[in-house]
Amino acid sequence: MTAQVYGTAREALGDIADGAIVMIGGFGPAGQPVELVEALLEQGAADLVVVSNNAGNGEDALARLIQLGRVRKIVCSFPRQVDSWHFDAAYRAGSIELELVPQGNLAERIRAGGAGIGAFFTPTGYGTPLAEGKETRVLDGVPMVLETAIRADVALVKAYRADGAGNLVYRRTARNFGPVMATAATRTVVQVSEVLPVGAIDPETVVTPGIYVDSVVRLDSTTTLAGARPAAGRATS
Amino acid sequence: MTAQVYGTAREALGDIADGAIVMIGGFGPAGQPVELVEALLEQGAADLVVVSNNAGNGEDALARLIQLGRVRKIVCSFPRQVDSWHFDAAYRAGSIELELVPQGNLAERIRAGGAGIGAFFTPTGYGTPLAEGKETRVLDGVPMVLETAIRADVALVKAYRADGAGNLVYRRTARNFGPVMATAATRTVVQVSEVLPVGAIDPETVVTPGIYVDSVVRLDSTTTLAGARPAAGRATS
Amino acid sequence: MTTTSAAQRLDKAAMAARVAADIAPGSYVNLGIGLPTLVADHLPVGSGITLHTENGLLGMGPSPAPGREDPELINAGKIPVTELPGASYFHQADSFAMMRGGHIDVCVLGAFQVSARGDLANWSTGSPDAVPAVGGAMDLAVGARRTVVMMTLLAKDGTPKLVADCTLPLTGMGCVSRVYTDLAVIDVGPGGARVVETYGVTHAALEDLLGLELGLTDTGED
Amino acid sequence: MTTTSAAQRLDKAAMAARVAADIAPGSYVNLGIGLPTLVADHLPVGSGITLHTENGLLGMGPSPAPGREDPELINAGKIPVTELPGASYFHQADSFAMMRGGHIDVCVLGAFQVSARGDLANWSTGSPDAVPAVGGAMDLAVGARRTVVMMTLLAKDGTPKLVADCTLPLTGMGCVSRVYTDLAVIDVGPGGARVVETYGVTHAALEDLLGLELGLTDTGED
Repeated sequence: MTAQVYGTAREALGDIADGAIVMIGGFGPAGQPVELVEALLEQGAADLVVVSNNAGNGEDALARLIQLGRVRKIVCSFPRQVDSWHFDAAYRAGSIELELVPQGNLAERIRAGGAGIGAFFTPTGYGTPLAEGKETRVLDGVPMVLETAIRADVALVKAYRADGAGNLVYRRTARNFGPVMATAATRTVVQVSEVLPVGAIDPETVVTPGIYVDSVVRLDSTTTLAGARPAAGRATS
Repeated sequence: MTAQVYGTAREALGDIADGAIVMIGGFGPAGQPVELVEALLEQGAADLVVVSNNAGNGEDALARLIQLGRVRKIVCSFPRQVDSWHFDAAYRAGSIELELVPQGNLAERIRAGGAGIGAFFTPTGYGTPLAEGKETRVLDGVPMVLETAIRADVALVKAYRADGAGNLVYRRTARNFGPVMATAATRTVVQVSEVLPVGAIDPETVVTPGIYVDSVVRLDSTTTLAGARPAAGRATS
Repeated sequence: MTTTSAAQRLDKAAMAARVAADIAPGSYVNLGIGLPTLVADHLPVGSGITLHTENGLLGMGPSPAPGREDPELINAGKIPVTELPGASYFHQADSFAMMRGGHIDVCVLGAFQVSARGDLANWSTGSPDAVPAVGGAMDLAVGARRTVVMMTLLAKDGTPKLVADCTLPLTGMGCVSRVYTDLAVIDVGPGGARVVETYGVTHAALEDLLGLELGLTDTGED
Repeated sequence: MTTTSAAQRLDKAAMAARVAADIAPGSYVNLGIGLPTLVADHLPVGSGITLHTENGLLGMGPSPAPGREDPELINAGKIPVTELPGASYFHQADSFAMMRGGHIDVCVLGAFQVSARGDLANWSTGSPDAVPAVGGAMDLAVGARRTVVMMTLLAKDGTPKLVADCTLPLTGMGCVSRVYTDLAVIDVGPGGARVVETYGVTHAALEDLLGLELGLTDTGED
């Protein structure tokens, strides 16, 4: 159904049930939907399964969710960072389950979830501890591992601009996990720095078509650097 | 290696060996690399395996390749058209092998070929004659069929604009199979209506990164309608 | 548990309007080649319904004015169309991911046969000397959240197209949930065929015509 | 069938220059986090070498001038970078498809251990109380057309990092083809370890140091 534009991150987030699977975009600081995760912290859902490349930094909202014991499991490629002390503590205490996934397999499993592909054979991880117990097969001479699709109840994504139809463009390397996560969740909530009228994004340059977007919120804090080049719409010649 | 720009379709095509697997972009008239297929007709390679959504129209170059018996096998979703008489005749005579593939499976198998995915489980085709003899599995409650990746020796693609780094943008529904085929071939040859300087295509709007492109030729005949909206670069606000 | 019954068999336009009436505002919809394309003319203005065409466009508009056709802007039937504000273009793998991943709310397809269980046959006449072609039929059949069929209830030779078991090669198994025809709207699925509405025929006459026992649907609405 | 031998052990910059010298003009290259990032400084101007960073950019440029950092333009090590003319951005699934599909010509990685067969261990120290993290390491190891390693030949505690069999958890099996170190360049693979060049050590001393029998490579070039 058509995307709705909301006035606050909390309203855009809506209700998240206890036990929900929540995808959170971002790679390092780029593309983190900071305010949406803060809204989730405020909203109160617990027993969550989080799918995210990282596992929180310092005292940010994801780190706090973990500290508060509201994340039962995290599906993640790089949880360990210099300032991931809340995750580290929970992991060492055995109070959080970690499914460690190579970054490309994580992205491809999410894409599969959004694309209706149930599972796929990939060479990544073959012969390593992260493929232990998984089905393997040699295809065209290459040994591969079977990896299954990941879907979520909600995806939290940061994009650069939306139009009124929910079409999204991203900015530079902040694009990262947003476009695949947006496809793989029952409900996709997006924070942007600008909402344009329907038709204001060139149809050739749309990265995430509006069909994947349910809720949009414009946040000043999402605004990128002053003077930064726009993500789409620059003359090409 | 970096893309090369050539002066003629024949030069861009280069050598194609007998027995080569050749992907040809296009869906109906949109996105057909007409002059590149004509160059293939002229070049002379035989015993070809062609991967293409359609199987030639009227007396076009693909139809002629089939008529001349130079296509051993075609991997195709919709070979039968009102004017596909050369394919029809070859098929009825048993002189061409047809692997009929649902269109979405064809696209996904080509994507898998380009993405290093060996095979994947898809619901499309399950329980139908086109899945006969294929491995099946129920995943998350959905019965699925295992489909394998398709790769090619050469992909022939029509795009709209290239820059000197081989980055491509397409135009409207002519985009269709080009972007996935470009990723799945050892050598990708592209005809465009315009070659721009390196950097003239906004990095946010590139559809096919130059890494996938080997040879480019600019052809006047590829030019789209006068006055048509450019594929990228229109101001978004 | 009652069915409405119009006095008259529906013509194509009335069938298309009946299909359109079941599509919720704001839906993303794919209309198959042939009869289903007529549904576009009956979608209410301002309903916010967005059309997908699997060759790579979301936000498809009607045919262009004569002389304004663009050979690079066509639908899955290779007919020139237009783009509406808010449209987006994507490649074939992304387009079929959109379909297969369950993102299209409703897909309306034509059919040669539909079974009471919801099996669909719409890609092959089964004729041994026919040149086969499938296109996107199998992807469309299983991909949408809800797949419905729009067809005449009887073939030109008078044989029923709603059947106990499809005799033609299948497009998809158990994928159809509702069939819109000139004589009736009928739900199909694991519970068998159940009549929603009839047009110019009684429930009993419909059963005779099809040689099928038909239930009544619980509700005529989604 | 001869190896060159410099008088001196190479420093980091010389190692990076040596790696760079083997990268053909026009190549697409991914440089791993840590030591391999130094290679960028030694790629000749005008060589047409394009850098890929797996977080979604092809055509990565050097670090920006102070004050010009953009938190949304970073490399896989989360360090601010720049974009060069001809760059393109893409999402994670497309970026790893580019890597996994064999489109990157050369990937240069750091390592804890490399085996003579070309197995790689570079993501886990195997310490039971360590918090694990893998990132893109496993994808990079197996995806590129040619994966090479840049590392010191000995660990800080003096133990060799080129080994008969990796004892640390693997990143990929048989994926490395050449190892660039401070003391030698060594080819690895199904044929075992073969010396290409040594720096300040003799072939025999190298064998002693590693406790491995080392062959000579057929050719020192790609």
